[in-house]
Amino acid sequence: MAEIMGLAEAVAAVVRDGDTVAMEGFTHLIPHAAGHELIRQGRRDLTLVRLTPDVLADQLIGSGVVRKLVFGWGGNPGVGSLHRFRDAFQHGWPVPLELDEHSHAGLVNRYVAGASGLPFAVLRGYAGTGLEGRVGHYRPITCPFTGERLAAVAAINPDAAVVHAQRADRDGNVQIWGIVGVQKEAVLASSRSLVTVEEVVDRLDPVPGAIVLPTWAVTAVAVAPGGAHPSYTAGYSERDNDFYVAWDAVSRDRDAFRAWIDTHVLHADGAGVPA
Amino acid sequence: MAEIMGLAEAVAAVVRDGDTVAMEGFTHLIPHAAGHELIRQGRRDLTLVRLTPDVLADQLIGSGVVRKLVFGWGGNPGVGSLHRFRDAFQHGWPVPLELDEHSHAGLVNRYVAGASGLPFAVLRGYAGTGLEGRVGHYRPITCPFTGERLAAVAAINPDAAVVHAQRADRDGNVQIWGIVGVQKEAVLASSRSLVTVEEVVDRLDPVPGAIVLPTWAVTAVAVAPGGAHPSYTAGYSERDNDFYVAWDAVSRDRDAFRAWIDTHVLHADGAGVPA
Amino acid sequence: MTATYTASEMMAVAASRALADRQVCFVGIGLPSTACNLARATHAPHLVLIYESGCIGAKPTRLPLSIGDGELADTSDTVVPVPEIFNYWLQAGRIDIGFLGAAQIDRRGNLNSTVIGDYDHPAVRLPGAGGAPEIASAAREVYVMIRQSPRTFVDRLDFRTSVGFGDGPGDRERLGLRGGGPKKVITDLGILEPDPETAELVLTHLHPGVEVDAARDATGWDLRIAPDLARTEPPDAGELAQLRRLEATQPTQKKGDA
Amino acid sequence: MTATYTASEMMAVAASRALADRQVCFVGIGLPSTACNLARATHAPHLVLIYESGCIGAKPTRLPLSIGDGELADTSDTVVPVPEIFNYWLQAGRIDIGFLGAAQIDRRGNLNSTVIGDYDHPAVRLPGAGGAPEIASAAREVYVMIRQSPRTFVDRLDFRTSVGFGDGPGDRERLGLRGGGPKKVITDLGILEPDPETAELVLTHLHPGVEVDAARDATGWDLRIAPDLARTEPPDAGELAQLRRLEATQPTQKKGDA
Repeated sequence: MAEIMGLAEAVAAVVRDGDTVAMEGFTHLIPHAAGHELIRQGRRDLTLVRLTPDVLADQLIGSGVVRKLVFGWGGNPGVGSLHRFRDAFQHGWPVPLELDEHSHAGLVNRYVAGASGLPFAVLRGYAGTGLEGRVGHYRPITCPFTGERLAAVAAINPDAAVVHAQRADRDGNVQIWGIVGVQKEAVLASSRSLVTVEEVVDRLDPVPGAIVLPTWAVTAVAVAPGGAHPSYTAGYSERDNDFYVAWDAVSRDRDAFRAWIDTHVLHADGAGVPA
Repeated sequence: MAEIMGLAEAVAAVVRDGDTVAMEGFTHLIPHAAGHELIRQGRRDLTLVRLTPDVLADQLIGSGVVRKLVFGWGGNPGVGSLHRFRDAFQHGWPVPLELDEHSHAGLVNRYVAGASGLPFAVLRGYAGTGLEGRVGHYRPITCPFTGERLAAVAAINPDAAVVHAQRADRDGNVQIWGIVGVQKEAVLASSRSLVTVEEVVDRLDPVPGAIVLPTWAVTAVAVAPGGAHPSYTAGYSERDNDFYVAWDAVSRDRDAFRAWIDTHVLHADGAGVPA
Repeated sequence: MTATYTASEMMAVAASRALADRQVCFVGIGLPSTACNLARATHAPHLVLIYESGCIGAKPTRLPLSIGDGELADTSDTVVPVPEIFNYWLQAGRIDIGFLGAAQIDRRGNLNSTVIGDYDHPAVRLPGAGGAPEIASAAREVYVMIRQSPRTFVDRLDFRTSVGFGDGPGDRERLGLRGGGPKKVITDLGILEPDPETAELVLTHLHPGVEVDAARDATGWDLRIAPDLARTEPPDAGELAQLRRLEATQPTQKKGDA
Repeated sequence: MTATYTASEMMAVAASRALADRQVCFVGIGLPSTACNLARATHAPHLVLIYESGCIGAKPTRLPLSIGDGELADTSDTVVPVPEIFNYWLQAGRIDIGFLGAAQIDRRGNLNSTVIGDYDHPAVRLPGAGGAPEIASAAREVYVMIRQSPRTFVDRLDFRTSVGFGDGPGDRERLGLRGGGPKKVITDLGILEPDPETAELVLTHLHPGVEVDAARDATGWDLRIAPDLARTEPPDAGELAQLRRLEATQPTQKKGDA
């Protein structure tokens, strides 16, 4: 049964140094508050699994939290590239960054296999591309019925999944709606999970398009209002587009980046309010 | 784009003699009205694919519509066995019935593979059971990463899928809610599809738990109020439990069965009203 | 003074007692639903009921007539598509207790729900596998609820629909079955549990009023009896009252349906 | 009198015209979204927009800044999980037109969005594959929107992220790629289409004001020119008005973002 606890305690309970941590949210519900807590706690050596590394990933990488990135597409959409990501990968600052890249279809199906208790998934992909032969998570497989050659991708079972959702009830059942992404699969594929929520309510009233993660399938729940900012939470907040645009300049320079993290993360409380 | 048409026309357009037809609905939304139209039109030689053959399957089999049944579990839950199913299989009445049986997990994953454009799906199953070695849709497969032995099931791609849903809008977009079963997969795996609906509305207002099949993924829509009876349609009707109990006696005897079909199907209109 | 109760009621009560609060149960209709809802109404109010129709966390007030009853869906924490219930929730090992019934069971807890007689020309064609093989394969523990008679407790199954312990110790591992297999077989005569070393069902409890010979006579193999064979406690007044309240909610359900 | 318009606007208009009503399009942000929404606002009101965030049938009133914009979800016929959008909707061949961009393209329409330079020690690390390889593989037709220069139109890709026609005729079939591959490459200079026999991109249209030599100079291989090379019609007043109305809805979007 999911335990409702404070953000700092929840992060400490669910994520350990060296863990493989899935932090998902496809433009929507990106778990920034939890990510900032990882930075505040000085976590290290994480393998970050994220379909679409973005500003959050950039902040984690630039803060030295991440030693390996498992991903599909990395950038600041509509703005440009991720400067901290590039700096870590190309110059090893602040710590070297290893990459394990995928197509989105490949990585989502790794999550599906992981959530399904299977060691691999099958898809049409990888053939003829440069990732073929380069990545360990892909191998060819032959259909036992048709002889057709397809792609097998190894299941991914992270140690921890960290996601943001709209709300939970007092028993810890979690409700997510809007663009639900791959969060259900990430949580179900992982050994432990932390869900930050905008609020805890008495009852989860049904919402069109909502998915529910039963409390017994989640490890910890922590209240983090605005916990997706600058991403958004349908029904609660809007995407802070200006933030994403401004991030380009903030993150371009190591010192500017460190100053931003210092003000907005290290010396901020769990609500992201700078000291 | 789905065409909205009368039930008779829609059935004639979507289902042809000799077709493999998926008729799905897991206790809920079972497409009885469409099935009765198949009987009225004297369709023949169908391979009926249905996870849970039930009273509807019994009626189709007993009317000589079905020559082969692809299924997982066949019975009248809580009441007893299906007499027409047994009569056809064991005595060839009214026409011989071939069986291709599955576990539910096997058949649902065949639908998933079919809907996903893959020739097979992988699951944990079949090993050590009597179906191993007996059925053509299963073959063992080895995980290319772990060497683990798993089950592969061949994709199923029916010629037609026939399902019942709550409603469609005037463009033919279909909305289904409640126990959604495997209907989305069945429709997407099939070359053609017919969705019977309780009503056509101007707009599909969002409903918690609802799935939507876009009009361009459906072939035909036909209005059939009460089209699931004696099964039910969440939001529109209740399961007619008495009918299921009474079916045992009706179907036990060939003459009683034929008389029932004559009165309630052959001489009934599309609304199931006996002449 | 002992209350009178039926064999089915004893089975439901015995199964209910075997459930612990907060366990996650994969349930079919009939006695398993009765047992689980009795447990929910008594000592296990947070028992999680999952039905293969896609209902997760169902909390029915009436015993369901079918696994797709509207009330199951209406009271569930969530309803998911059927592929998801099998792939994410059962196969991935999230089920603590899986309930199964069958037409035949053998000494290793393997089950037949497919045919009596020859497969191609059976004496009786049974419903088939349904969800059973994967429940038998994946659930952490399987509880089988089945009447005990020479017709059901057979030396050799006519068809193996679902694997209990297969051909013996180590067979589940060899076949890659990740769940623990049948841990309790609850009958109208008593309770059997597997011997961990031989993977053979052993009679561990006799229900009140049932003697060992009756159990032996009802078994098509040389039934092993536990040295510390115990007596099932009869249903107490509270259990019976809750059970009968539940049964009254579904008058059309055949009593003793397993 | 000809209106003035930017090269990006010409690209958006050319792509919009290439779309037929009711086609199902898999769209990313930037020029593809602009083109699709322009088509929706002009000749293709029933165009179906699918975004890999899970939005099916999005009908935004503002150009989206991201593929997961709230308005995309709010206006969609339905929003599905990301595994489903890839497995049921893209992989199964339900997409008519898939839009792609890239950092590099070669004469066979293969694309690079992974690295400039060596893979392990690149000069520039690009975003990576994202949805592109499977869009390239599965869409019935792929439209590529990309600026044309010797930097982008290269003789040999530094990395092959997505397959166009691979190494030549028959290669898609050999690799098991079921979609038709790149059928139009829309650049700021003109339009290229594949020669069905050689699977090589051929310049079929030049935009107004662009001459053949400019296109040749902007291409890192010996660019083939169609014998019946045509001139793209410039944007008409109606197209431009709609396009600018759309662009005004999203002032923060970099103009000409591809």
